[in-house]
Amino acid sequence: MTEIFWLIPFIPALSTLILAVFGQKLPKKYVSFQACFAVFASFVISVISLIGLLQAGHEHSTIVKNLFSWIHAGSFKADLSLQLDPLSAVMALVVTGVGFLIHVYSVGYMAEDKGYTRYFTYMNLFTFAMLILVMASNIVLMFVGWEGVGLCSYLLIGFWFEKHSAANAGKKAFIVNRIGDAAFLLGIFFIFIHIGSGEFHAINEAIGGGEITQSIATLIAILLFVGAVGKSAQIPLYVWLPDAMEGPTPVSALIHAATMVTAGVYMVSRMNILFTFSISAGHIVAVVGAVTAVFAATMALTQNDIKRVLAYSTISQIGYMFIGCGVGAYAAGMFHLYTHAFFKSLLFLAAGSVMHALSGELNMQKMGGLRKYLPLTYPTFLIGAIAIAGIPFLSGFFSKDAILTSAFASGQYFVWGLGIFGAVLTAFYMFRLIFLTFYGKERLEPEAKKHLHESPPVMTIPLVLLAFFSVIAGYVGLPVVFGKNLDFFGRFLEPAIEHAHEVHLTLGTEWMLILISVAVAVTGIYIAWVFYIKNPQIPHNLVARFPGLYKLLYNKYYVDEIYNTLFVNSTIKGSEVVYDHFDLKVIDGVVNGSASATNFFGKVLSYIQTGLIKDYALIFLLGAILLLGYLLF
Amino acid sequence: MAHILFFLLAIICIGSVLGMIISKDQAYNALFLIVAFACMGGLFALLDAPFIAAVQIIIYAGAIMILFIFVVMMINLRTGMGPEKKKWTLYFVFLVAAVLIIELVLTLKGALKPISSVAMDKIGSPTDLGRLLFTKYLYPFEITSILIIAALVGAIVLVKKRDKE
Amino acid sequence: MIPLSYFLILSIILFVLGAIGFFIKRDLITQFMTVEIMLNAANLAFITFAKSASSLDGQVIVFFIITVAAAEAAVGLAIILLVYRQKKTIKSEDIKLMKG
Amino acid sequence: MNSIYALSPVLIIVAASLLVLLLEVFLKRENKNYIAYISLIFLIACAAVCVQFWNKVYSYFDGNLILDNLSLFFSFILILATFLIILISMKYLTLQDTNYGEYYALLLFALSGMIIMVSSQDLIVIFLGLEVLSISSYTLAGLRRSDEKSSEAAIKYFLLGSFASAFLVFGIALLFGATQSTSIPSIIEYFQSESALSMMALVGLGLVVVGFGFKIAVVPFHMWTPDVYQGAPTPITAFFSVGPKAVGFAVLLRIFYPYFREALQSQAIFALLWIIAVLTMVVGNLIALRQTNVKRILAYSSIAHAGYLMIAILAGDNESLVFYLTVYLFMNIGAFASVIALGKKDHEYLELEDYRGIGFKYPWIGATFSVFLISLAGFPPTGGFLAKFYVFSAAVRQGLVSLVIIGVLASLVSVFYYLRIIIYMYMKEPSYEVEINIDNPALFLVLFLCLYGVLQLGIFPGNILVLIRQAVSSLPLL
Amino acid sequence: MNLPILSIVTFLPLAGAVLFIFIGRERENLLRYLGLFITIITFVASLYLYFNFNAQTPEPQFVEKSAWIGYGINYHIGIDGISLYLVLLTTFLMPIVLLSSWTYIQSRVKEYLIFMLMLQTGIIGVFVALNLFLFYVFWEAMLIPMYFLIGIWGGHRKIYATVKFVLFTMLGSLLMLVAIFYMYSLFYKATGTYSFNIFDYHRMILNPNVQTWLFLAFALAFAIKVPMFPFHTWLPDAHVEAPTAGSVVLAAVLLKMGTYGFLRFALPLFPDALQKFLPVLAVLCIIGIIYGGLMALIQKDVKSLVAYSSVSHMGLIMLAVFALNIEAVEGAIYQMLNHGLSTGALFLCVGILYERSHTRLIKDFGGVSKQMPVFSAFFLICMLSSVGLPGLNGFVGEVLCLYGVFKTNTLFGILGVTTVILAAAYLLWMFQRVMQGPITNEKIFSFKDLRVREIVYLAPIVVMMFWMGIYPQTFLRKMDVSVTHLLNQVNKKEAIFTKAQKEKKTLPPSILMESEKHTEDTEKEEKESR
Repeated sequence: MTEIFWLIPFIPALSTLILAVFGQKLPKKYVSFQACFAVFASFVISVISLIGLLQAGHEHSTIVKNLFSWIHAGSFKADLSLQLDPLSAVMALVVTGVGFLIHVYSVGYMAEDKGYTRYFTYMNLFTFAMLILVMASNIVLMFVGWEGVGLCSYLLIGFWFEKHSAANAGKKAFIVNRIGDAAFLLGIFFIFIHIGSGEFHAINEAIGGGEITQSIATLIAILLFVGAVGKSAQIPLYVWLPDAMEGPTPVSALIHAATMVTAGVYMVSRMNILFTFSISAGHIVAVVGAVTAVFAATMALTQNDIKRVLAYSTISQIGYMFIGCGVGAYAAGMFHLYTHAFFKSLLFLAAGSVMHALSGELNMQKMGGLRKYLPLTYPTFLIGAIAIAGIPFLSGFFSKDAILTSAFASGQYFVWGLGIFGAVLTAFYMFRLIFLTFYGKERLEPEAKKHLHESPPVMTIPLVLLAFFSVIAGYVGLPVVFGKNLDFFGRFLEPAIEHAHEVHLTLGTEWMLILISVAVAVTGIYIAWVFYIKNPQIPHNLVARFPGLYKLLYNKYYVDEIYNTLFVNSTIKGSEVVYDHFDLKVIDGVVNGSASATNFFGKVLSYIQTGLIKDYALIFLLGAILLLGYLLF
Repeated sequence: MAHILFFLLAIICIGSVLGMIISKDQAYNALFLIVAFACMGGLFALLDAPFIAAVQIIIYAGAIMILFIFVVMMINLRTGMGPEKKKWTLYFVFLVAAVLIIELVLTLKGALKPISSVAMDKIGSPTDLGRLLFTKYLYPFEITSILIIAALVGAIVLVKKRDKE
Repeated sequence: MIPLSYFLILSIILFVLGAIGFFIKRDLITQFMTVEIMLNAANLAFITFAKSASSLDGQVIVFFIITVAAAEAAVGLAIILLVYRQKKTIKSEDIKLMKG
Repeated sequence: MNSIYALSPVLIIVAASLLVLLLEVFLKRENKNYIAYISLIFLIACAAVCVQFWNKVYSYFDGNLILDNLSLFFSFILILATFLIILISMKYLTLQDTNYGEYYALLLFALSGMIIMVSSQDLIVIFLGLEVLSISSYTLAGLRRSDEKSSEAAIKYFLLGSFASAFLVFGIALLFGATQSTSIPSIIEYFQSESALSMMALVGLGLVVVGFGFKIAVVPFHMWTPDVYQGAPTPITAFFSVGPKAVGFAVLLRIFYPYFREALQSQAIFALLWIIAVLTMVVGNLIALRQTNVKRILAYSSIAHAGYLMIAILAGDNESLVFYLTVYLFMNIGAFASVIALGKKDHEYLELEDYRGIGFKYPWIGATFSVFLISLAGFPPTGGFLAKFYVFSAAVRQGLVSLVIIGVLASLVSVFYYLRIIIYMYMKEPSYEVEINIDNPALFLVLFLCLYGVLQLGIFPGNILVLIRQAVSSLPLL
Repeated sequence: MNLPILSIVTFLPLAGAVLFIFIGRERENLLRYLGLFITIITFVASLYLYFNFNAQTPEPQFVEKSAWIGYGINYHIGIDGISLYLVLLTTFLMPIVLLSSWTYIQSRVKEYLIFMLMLQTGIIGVFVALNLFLFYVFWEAMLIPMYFLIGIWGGHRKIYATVKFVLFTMLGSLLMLVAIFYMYSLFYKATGTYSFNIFDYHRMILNPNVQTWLFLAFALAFAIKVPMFPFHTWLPDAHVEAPTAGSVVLAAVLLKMGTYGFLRFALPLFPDALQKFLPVLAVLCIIGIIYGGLMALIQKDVKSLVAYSSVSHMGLIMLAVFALNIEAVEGAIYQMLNHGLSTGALFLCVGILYERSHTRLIKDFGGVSKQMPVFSAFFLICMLSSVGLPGLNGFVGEVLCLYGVFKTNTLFGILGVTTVILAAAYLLWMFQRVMQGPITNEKIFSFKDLRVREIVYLAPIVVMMFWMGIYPQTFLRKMDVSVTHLLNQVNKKEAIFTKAQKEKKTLPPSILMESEKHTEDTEKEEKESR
């Protein structure tokens, strides 16, 4: 039954093809139906194959389906072959599941848009690419999906391309990603040269067999990680993600929260053997993740644009995932990825529903007191917030706790500390968001208030479902404190992820860590409550007190500006200078110069041709004289 | 004796050529030229080529120069034209002349057998020449006829008035 | 007896005089005359060589050359006349319609 | 076989010209064209006779007249050239009001002179032939008496020509002095036998080169060329650009071929010709860049081509030389024919400006002209390319690589001005109306023939090459 | 096989051109349809080549040989795995090109078509010629029609552009001609027989000192054609001024003649010199890649942007060629085809825009997608294929090239990878400024979306892009043997020469491999020369 798993990516692909070719002719209703159905179908198949895997058990938990040989040139071999193992199964499940819900949500959200068909075409295409990414059995094919999702995010961010900002954001996303991809490509080359194959199992065996040296492994790992950094918006390549919010909200939910941006995490876990093998690489990953987690969180503190806050929170959450991977707890990282997919997409969709209600308003300062108007959106949003804040018994709590615990266990206390600090900030800005949006007095634009309404069920139902998952999703991976081997998730992944170093902490320490994280979460929420409910002028005072810091945070540390001046503008200016003064003046100058020089000589010579007989005779005579002279001497 | 004659002729010849170059008036030029040719004839005679000498006198000094005179008269420019006035040209010309002469003279080194060894039997008598002309040089001789016709036709075509009907 | 080289040197001098005369004279007729001088110089050379080789060939050749000179004279003067009819001048400086 | 029969080619031509002169007197103006037809017939007859002699080597008047394949081939080329020239002249004469029967007569005289030159081994005979040619040429150049340029061309050509022939004669004199003879074989013999070359012989040879250098218009003895070409009646220009050049090279070939076959490349004379070749190619092409008058452009181009031909002389490869001359005949006459085609009553279009948009107004003329120009520039698949190809490859085989490099660079320069004409014809919009007299069947016949020749020689030169191989094989292989 | 299929493919267009001469210029549509018909027939005929191509042997196939002029000049054509695809590319693009200029060329249709067809024959001839003379003939003859195409139907500075194009190209090819002569004479000295046959020359191993100069001459000619970095300035001019069809052919096929030349001649004939100059050339390629990309970034004219992108892409291809390993060379050949398709397609798209707006300046556009959704889809795909997005053809070639380069020289590989970023940068930025954003220029509101004809000629290209991206084995399979053979040749000859070097101090200008006997046509030559 699991053999048909290879259909998973191709159903959306087929749907994409149909939509792309005939889309303009087809009726809206059918389009939406087909698009959603395609994703749903692959969801069903992924469920089936997941079950299949569960039954199969550990020994044969990896099924590879080689469809056809793709590139064969010399030693460079890459096939179009898919593989199903716990890791990819989980990812496929997330992608199709969350993807399906978001598709459904979009039916309502995009109902009025005239790019309706185009939208669903892109969405299906994305699903396809993402599934290829997660199910590829070799790294080249994975790169295909990797770039494919990049393309889709480019297309979907720039979906409303009439807006300069949107077009810009799309381009920025793609190019920044490309930087990562280039590194990824180099990594692939190194793998091919030193291992000779791109198949994951081959790579793993090679590393297991110690075919490559520590340093090479580190080099490869770092190159791949740079790719991941680009895709998963970590420092220093995170800049594209906030701008990516220019796209439709469901897109942000699916691509820029749930699935694509986490591809990096998936890739690292997929290559976990490599990353574990090279010690330093793991550290780098962890540190980058931790720093990003805090850094992004700080930027989220002061933003007023709902989606941007969520974007920064995404960045920081992915940072957590990388902490997990970095400290060798890939399962934890994947676990957080999995939970995060639910609650973050929930948050985005809810935010989208808020926007929908406020006819496109994004600025929190222009909201407030919405909870009575949005009876369904509010609670779901709240659930999402609680989940991400890490309040116990919701999914976010378990996953984040797992990560921090293993971080602590691995002895990287610095990383752990950062993680904790990040947790405070997370809780704070999430609830700042909640309070500013749903509490306090209304600061609505009058005509926005006029047609203020709860979203249609087609949008709210997905919200509810996601909210439900955000609550329960965590229970597949309970920490040891609740009893031995309740961590179904981790054990399920084991065949794909070899346990780097088993976490051995006393229960006491475990409890202590849990309490700490709970405490910080609560603290964060409390501070937010104080700031924005109890006496709302504190923020203003603070701003008045530390204007510099505020500006710095509000302008996101001016990173965009720095990048622009440092890389973009300097390149363009420089190229212009080179073009004007070197290409045109020097190179082309030489070319034209030689031509005009020839011409000039012609001119000079033509002066000799005076038209006077005597001169002609003279030349003749001189010619003769020289000739004779030459002969004589 | 012969030496004196030679140098006399040579000097007159060169002198008249120089005169021709210097003088303004074409008529004088023509006369100078006649003198030069005459001397040339004399030199030919010195070289045991009496017949050629005669031909030289008759054809050149006689026929060709008459042509020249005719044309000069026909054109009959009041203002003659001297040689170039510009200083540098003259210096330059002398330089050129000197160089050319030196070059050519240098070529003569050892080109000629000493005269003594030359047997003085052959005199360019009309009969001998005639025989040569009609035996060895028959073909060129024929060609000259073509040459002359061509010249004739050419001259006529060029100068005859256009027939306007 | 006179060394033949004298004659040759004379012919050379005449030849060169003719050549430079062609250059420094400024009217067509005289320029043409100088050419005749050059031809004659050549004749002299021929005859001298004939003498040295004690063969008559040289003299015959001279005969031909004189013919050529005559022919050239005929055509040449005709052309000069033609030019004069059109331009009313025989200054060779004035003959420069075409140049460059 | 008696010598009269051997003389027949020349005799036929001369007879033709005399007949033409008579007819000129009796025929009325309107049917002067018959003169042309008659001369054409005679030409064909002459060609037929030449064919008779093929592959049999005759020598008369102890070598003054030889009828070997080379001379026959050249005579054939020259007859063909004259044939084409007469065809392109017919209409031209009436249009440009130059209609003399003497025109044809003189043309034929010139031809006879050339035939004499190519079919002789004696410098004196060659000189006389040259004079026949020159005297007729001087006259022909001046035949457009309505046009000052024409007479100017005549006088320039005449004065400088006679100046040059004076040098030639003096050179012959020196050679004669050194070798006691004027026949090329004995001179060559002298050069090969004499251990210590006498300066006089060498200088004599140099002066002979000067004299012929004038005829074939190599730098620095080329100065007359552009003016004369521009001033002379266009068909005559075409004639000058082909006939005398071919003859001059034929003679140089006879003089130098054995000379260089002896690998006397150390000889000063060789270096001399080397320099001359380079100068000719460079100067010719460079000055041509500046010209705006098509006839002048073609004049300079002909100088440049003389340079390429010098390369062939230096390489001592007659086959390529002769082949080049053959191709050159077709493409150059073709080019001039195209120029003539662009003329109307009493006016010729000779300035580049006149050529704007011609290519589309008169597609056939434009196309053929372009083909000839492309061939002159040396693009495949035209004869021009193959000709250059042979010459250059022969030169490289003789180790003249540097010379060839200069050559190709020079021809690169030449491409510019050839294509410039095409630019005017096709890529510029006409600024004013250009009306031409289109009804000129003879001319179009010539255009077609030359086009055919250029392409045939460019694509399937096989048969011609065989003939040429036979022609040069008749030379003494020393 | 009895039917001279290769000659048919080569000369059918020329025959068409000749036929056209006799058709009245006013019957434009007849001419157009006829031209299209001829090119399509040619394409079909060339398909026959593909299907009957035997991938097992490196020997040239469909060989036709017949004595022509003599002196080693024979009519000798054939194709191997390297030239096969270039021929196919040419025949495939020609009908498309004609369709693209269906309405664009309104004046002088007859001449236009004649020149196009002549051009096609010239190009195909270059790829199929196995006789150096024949090769050179086509190589040069091809210039003439191109000269007219740019010069007559070009833009404002057409004359400057076309003259520059011709002279620049000729400079190189003339020096190459001298080199050819030199080899010709060397072969003659070595064997006493004339031959221009490439395989005869392959048997001839040249003294490194001789090789140096010959190689430089050849390399210059090809480098100008490619064009490699310092010789590239003719390209933007030619592209900008040429009519759309001209640019397409120029970019898609003409440039390939340079790379093909390197593969066919420079590599196997002068391996030692190649080794000597490899670093320099590679550096030039790297410069070309980065420099071209940067220049493309800031072009104001879409066409010159694409032109500079070609400089960058061709730089990568050349770099791969010089990597001299199978991945790289196959990648290079594959990338030639990709570049042909994608750049050609880009030029077609620019042409479509130009037909509507009569401008090519980026600043005059903006928001075109809104008016022309279908077009924007096509444009997007073409652009992405040029960017090298996986799933499209560009990726396969690019990744192979880069991998191959990387394999030989890590540093160059790393530098080469920058193309991945740069290409994305300049193309996406261009796309954004032209197709996206608000509509600023009201002229754009009048734009109509693609006509059927335009879709018809864009569609096959896009299909090919996907095909070559998704199932490249179709094409790679038939290259393997030939490429391997080529590389063996390069290495083998080096080996032999080094052996000869060991044996004796002073080396003759050329050694002949005794192992193989004369090919029959040189024997024929011997008979002739006697």
